[in-house]
Amino acid sequence: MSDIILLILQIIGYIFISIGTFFLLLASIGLLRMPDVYNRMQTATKATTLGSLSVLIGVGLIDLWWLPKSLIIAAFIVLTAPIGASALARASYKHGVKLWEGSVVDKYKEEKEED
Amino acid sequence: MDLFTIVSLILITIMIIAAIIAAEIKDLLSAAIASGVMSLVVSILFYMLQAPDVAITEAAIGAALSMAVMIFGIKSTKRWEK
Amino acid sequence: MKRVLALTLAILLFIVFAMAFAKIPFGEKMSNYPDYYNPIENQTSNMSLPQHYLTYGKNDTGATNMVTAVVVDYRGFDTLGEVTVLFLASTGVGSLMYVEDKVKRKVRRSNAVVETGSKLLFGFIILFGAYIFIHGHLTPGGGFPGGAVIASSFLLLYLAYPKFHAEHKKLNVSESLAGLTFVIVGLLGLIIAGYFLYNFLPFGLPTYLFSAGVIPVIYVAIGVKVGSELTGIVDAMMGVRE
Amino acid sequence: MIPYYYLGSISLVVIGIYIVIAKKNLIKIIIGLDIMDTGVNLLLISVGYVKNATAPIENVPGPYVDPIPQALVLTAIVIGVSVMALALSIAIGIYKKTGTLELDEIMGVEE
Repeated sequence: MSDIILLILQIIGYIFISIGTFFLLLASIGLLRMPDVYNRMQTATKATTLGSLSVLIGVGLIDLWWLPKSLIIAAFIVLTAPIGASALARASYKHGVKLWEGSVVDKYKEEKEED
Repeated sequence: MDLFTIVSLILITIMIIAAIIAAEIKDLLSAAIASGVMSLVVSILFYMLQAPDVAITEAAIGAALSMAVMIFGIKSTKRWEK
Repeated sequence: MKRVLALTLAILLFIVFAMAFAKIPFGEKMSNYPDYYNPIENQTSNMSLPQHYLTYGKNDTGATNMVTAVVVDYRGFDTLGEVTVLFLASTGVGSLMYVEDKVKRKVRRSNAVVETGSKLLFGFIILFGAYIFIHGHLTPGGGFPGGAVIASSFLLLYLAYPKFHAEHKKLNVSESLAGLTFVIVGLLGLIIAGYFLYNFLPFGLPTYLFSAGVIPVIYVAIGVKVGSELTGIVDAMMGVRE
Repeated sequence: MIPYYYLGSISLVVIGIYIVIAKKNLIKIIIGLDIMDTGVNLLLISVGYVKNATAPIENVPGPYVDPIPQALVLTAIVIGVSVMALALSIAIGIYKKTGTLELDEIMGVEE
């Protein structure tokens, strides 16, 4: 009985890992295709966070001994990746990197005009 | 050619390229960041050479503290090399 | 002209170094010496030094991590000297970067995400650094990496909050107390057994947290010392900000 | 045939020596010293490596790598960063006094 449960967990884990690698592939394609810094940064953080999270959960499900460790690593990725991305994007905005012509929202500029 | 050889050859190539960039670029900030990249790659090499203690130390110091100290130094002097 | 000369010299040096290191084997097993009389073990032996450490280290020191055994126990006096070098360097940085007229530099506020996130992460990073140096005799790590991790957590606070300052008096007190602990443990060994840094506490069972005698005590002291010194260096290099 | 790890670390050392000789900017020279430091550390660790061995932590059986170079390098890295901070603070002091970081201009200002 427990063997069947372990097998099902393993299959679910492999599915998670394939989803994760798919998102990592999408992130790297986006890194090559996107037009400006901010779009590239969005693909490099959002898709990569989701991809590495599902890879970590998949590894934890395949070998249950690793589950607590991989959950802790996942929590730290969730905590740190957005902070670094926001700091980098803000720094490049303040440094004067131009937005792409097709972008529609510029919240920083609106905030400056309101002041 | 086993996996160890291939991975370490790739990492050593990245390391040497980062060191050459740090040597030749005129922007000192970029040179500091290139030397930080070199330290990070070297810490992975330490881990592959079965030295986990040294790898932890190099990752914490070479990639974070040393680069930060260098950037503070560049901030209070000039950024561009003549 | 100077560039060409330097490049030629560099290539020549590269060839000389490469010829010198071509004879040293990479990744081979540690070779034995010819038989010699070992006065400490009172028998003939053919072990090289690392083999001796790896064979007898667990019984000699009680530590599981042999790097820690070499750093703190076999070469403990060297480590005291190295910590002194570190102290001198951080004192030098502090005295050179000291400014009397306090030129204040303008710093922009960082945004809310960075501030909140670094406040959350700061405690976790300090906890990780403490874990590294408390378990230095069992798992990879020890005082030097742990101190570096603690200093990098303070660096995070310095970067996120423009007005943050670590209190110099507290840094001084923790640094001097840690140095004193190291020397006092060494002197206690001298009093009890006649050797500086003698391991006078009971070894306990290997792979348990309370084992290896004085090694964890000294490594915790080194961790606190390295952490406060590197934080002091970061603080001094940061300068006065407004 | 020289092992590739030795070649990599020797080239780091040589790049550092080249920077120290050819460049005139003080901070660039400090970066060169840092690169040299890293190269020497990598060389020491790779001399101590043993194939198919594990890290010298005796929870696991098996042959271990040489612990002595690791113990040397562990302290050398921490001392390296503090010495680098000392050198940088001296460079900042020189910049405050002379207003430049280029070596030949510093020699001209000094008189």
